[in-house]
Amino acid sequence: MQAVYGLYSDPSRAQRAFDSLRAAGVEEHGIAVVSSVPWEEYEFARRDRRTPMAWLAALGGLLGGVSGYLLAGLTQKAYPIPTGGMAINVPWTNGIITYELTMLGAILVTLITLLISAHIPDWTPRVYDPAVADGCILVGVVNPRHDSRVEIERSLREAGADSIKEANVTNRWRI
Amino acid sequence: MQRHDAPLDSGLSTLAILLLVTCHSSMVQTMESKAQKKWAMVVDLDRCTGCEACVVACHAENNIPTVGEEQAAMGRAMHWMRVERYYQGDFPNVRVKFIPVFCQQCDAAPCEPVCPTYASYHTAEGLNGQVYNRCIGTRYCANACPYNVRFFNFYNPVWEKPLHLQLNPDVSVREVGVMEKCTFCVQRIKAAEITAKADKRELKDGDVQPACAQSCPPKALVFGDLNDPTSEVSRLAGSNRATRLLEELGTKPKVIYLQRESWGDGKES
Amino acid sequence: MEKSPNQITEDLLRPLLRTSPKYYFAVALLAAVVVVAFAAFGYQAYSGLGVSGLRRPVFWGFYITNFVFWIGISHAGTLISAILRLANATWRRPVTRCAEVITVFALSIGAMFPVIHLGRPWLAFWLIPYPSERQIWPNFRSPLVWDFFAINTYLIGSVAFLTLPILPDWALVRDKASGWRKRVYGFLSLGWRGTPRQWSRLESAMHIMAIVIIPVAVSVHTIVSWDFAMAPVPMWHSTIFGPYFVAGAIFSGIAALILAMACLRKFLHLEDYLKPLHFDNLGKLLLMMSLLWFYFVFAERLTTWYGNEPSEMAVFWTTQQGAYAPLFWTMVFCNFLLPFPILAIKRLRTITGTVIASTAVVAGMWLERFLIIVPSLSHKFLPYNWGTYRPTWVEITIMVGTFAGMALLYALFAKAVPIISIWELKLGLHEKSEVRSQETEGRGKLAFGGQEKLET
Amino acid sequence: MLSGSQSRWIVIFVAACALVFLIYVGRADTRSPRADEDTRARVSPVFTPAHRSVLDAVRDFFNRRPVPVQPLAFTHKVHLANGMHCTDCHTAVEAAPVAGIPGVELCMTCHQMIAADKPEIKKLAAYQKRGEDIPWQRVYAFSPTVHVKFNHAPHIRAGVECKTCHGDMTQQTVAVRAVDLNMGYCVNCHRQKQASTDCITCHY
Repeated sequence: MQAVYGLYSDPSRAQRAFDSLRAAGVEEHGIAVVSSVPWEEYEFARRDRRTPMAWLAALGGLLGGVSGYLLAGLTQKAYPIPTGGMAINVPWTNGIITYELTMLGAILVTLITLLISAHIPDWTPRVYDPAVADGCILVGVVNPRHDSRVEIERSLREAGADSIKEANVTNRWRI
Repeated sequence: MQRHDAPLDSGLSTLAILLLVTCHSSMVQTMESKAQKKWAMVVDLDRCTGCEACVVACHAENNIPTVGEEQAAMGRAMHWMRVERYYQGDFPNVRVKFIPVFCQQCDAAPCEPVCPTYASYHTAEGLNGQVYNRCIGTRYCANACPYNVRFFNFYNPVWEKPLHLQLNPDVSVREVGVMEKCTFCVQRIKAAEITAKADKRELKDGDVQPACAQSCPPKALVFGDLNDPTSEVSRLAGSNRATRLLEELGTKPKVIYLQRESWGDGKES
Repeated sequence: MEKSPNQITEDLLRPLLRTSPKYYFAVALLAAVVVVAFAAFGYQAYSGLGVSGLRRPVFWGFYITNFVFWIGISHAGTLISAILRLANATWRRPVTRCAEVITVFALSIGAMFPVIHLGRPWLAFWLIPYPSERQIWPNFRSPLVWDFFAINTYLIGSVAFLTLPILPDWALVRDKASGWRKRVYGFLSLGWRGTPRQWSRLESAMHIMAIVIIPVAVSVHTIVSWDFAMAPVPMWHSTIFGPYFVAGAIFSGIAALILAMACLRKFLHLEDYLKPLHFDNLGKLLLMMSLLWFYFVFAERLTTWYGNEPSEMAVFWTTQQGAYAPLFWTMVFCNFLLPFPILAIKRLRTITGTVIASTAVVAGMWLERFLIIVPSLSHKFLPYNWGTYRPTWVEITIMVGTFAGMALLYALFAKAVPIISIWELKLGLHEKSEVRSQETEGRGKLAFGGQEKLET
Repeated sequence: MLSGSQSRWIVIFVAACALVFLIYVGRADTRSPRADEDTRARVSPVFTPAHRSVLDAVRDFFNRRPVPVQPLAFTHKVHLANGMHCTDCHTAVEAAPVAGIPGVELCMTCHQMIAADKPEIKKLAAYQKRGEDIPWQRVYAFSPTVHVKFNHAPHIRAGVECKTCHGDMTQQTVAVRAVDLNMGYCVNCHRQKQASTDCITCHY
């Protein structure tokens, strides 16, 4: 896998590079962006913002609640212990278990949604540069069409890149 | 920073929970008790002389260990049955009031719901069961019990040989870390039930006698079935002297105390 | 003086990459104490609970005191951090992580105590509902089972809440470190790169978790209070216990957080990050909680006194002027009389001032838990059975061991993870500089939080 | 710091130690419990329900029970094949909590004559001659920590066959623990037969 990218120490330059790449005809989702800080105010970082995570969390809560209810209610019914007329299956206390498992369900589903939708963990080769750790923003294109390569490099450079790099993303990713 | 709304719709979740609770109430299950028996004890305080024969009998019957002087002084002595002494009046006109206290076998026992493992639970016959093998030793039941009649094995009990030969084989020898308490001599109840069943007859009043009642010289302790209107216990429980210990807590104890007729009002007996 | 991002990185990664001999010595010392505490627990499990000072009628003593205390301390972190995160309080950034760590460790330590105090600790797993051949389930009516569920939920949530924002920092360490560290942190960071997608998902997840975890935290300490309130014991059986315990928990939690921050600031030389501002703000919070705590204690005592129920009055008087009175008034001094003036007077609300107040509060809150448990149990309904309680060396050793364990875990954590969230700090820095640059230049970027681009 | 291979070896070593420990704990104990009790009796002047050692406690926790070694190679198979009934020797089973293990005198009522020349019977006769009883080892005992009070008589009266809990004795020589009498086994049967499943029916 080939990648061409520029490193920008300034987010507005990164934004300019992002814009000129799009002007050069690169599809928005073909542009790779990597940063050490979530530059949420900039457009280049505002991709993929839509996520059903909150709805999934609510669903997870519902799921957790139902399983909590089943755990506390049905299991005691399935394993009845003779209690001499005392209630063994009590809505109020089962409500506490249901409540806790509702919350647990929401937490776990949020966690799982995050891991899956953000591709974590991910050990496959991806475009990256350790300079990101120094605060640089990486903007580039992975597997550019051969004929557009020159134009991409020009766009990146004109946006004010600190450096332009071409990388062969074949190494096993970071470990 | 993130500005989007949090669509974790609390209204929706509330609705769902409400729905669940509603469904639940349709399946709430109380095991209907078909108990033919309701074991109870009557303690006639007028008759009690405070001789503590019941305490000794209880120790012997139920394999209750003696913990030794040092531990007893710390407050770790185990007496399923104890005779509490309360003093009334000023010297020299002092009178001692004896109250034998043991597990009250409450119908609404505070010790039962707090046990996380069902080691303390309500039996079909209305006893407060204590299942030693299920006990993990949270001692929560002992805290919840208003009568302080639950005891904890702080150490493994020890019997100097050959005293171990007098251990009752019908009763467990409890080990370290478990709670124990008066069982109304459940081993005797079980034995009587099995015998009655073998003889193809019903249990009759007087078939079961716990060790304390059996050994009480003035017959201050009477044991029997409260559901049987002809039993001695039922008769005595109907007395106008009948009262229950800490009745105001709503524990519905099945031990009925017959108050002293002559005092409590300051009159000479 | 504003630090540059690279300066921040270097300052905050220093503890991870360089270790002084003093650190090893401290860790060895703390570990030794912890080992001794574990040995004491082993001794207790082998011999029986008789080696503790517990006796009839005081069946709960130091262990449950410590349980409630540590669960209370655990409310420092995740709860405060979640509230500050939701309120978008920007000063929170250097504080959140060291607060969340307190939650995770204090909760783990606190959760050990119900097991330590069991008569048969090896059977603690019977609280887990799993299908066994015995065909019997835990009793869901028992507050201890609620505890089991609540604490585990809170622990899982807190660990996630703590760990997720660490990933970008671990990725940073991966890029900055070399040798074995690079590999270890490379693994720990789970391949975090920092794509817009990852950042936005992380933000969403943290947002949701912050909302979810606050009611969980409240429920946890409410349920801990119900351990007491569900038992018909004088002065336990009270509706006020839920909010009372939650308020007390946050109170002691903030105090613990201030102490932890002061230690970090001193030992890791973070003077430029944990500033007097943070101590001042937390000091104000602590002041508010101190007043709230006093209100609850007052309300509890007042209603008891007016209720004039004999068994409750027995407990009441033993704490007001009986055997437990010295402890009670020490508690009032530590929790209110001392911290109130220190925290209320701006000139005294310095770092030293808040540390003194926090130390008093931590001690006072520990006493409060002791005073809730022991006087009530020793004065139950039948005066014939009144008793007393004195801890033994086993209980004291285990208690000291947990304090050492907390310090040890904290020290180890500060060695493995940047104790201040580097990326969040940098983010704060950029936001500040952007607000500035926006004012001067108004260049091509989105307005802060707006939807439109100013310039294309 | 440790290199990768070093740490790998440490992990393997720790895992191996754990494995050895588990095998040691889990391995069936073939010592005769009786002999142990004898030494214990000599050593300790007191009786206590405590486990003899931590290892014993761990074994009990994992439900590993000692395999009994009987003093005589008694064969149930032969006796039952010759038309005897369980109750001929386990005489108390219909009336008492314990079924009873026959004493040497009961055995010798028949074996005075029958098969008296077999080596095992000679051992039997030797026991009688010495006036000793045969130190039979229990096969189906419950661990004392489970606090089960089992009573044979009501079960026999309710028509439970011996083999339900003891397996097919016509195929066994020395009795072996053919059925794992765990709590689930008891509870299931009680449920089926509508017998009480109240905990206190058995645990007190």
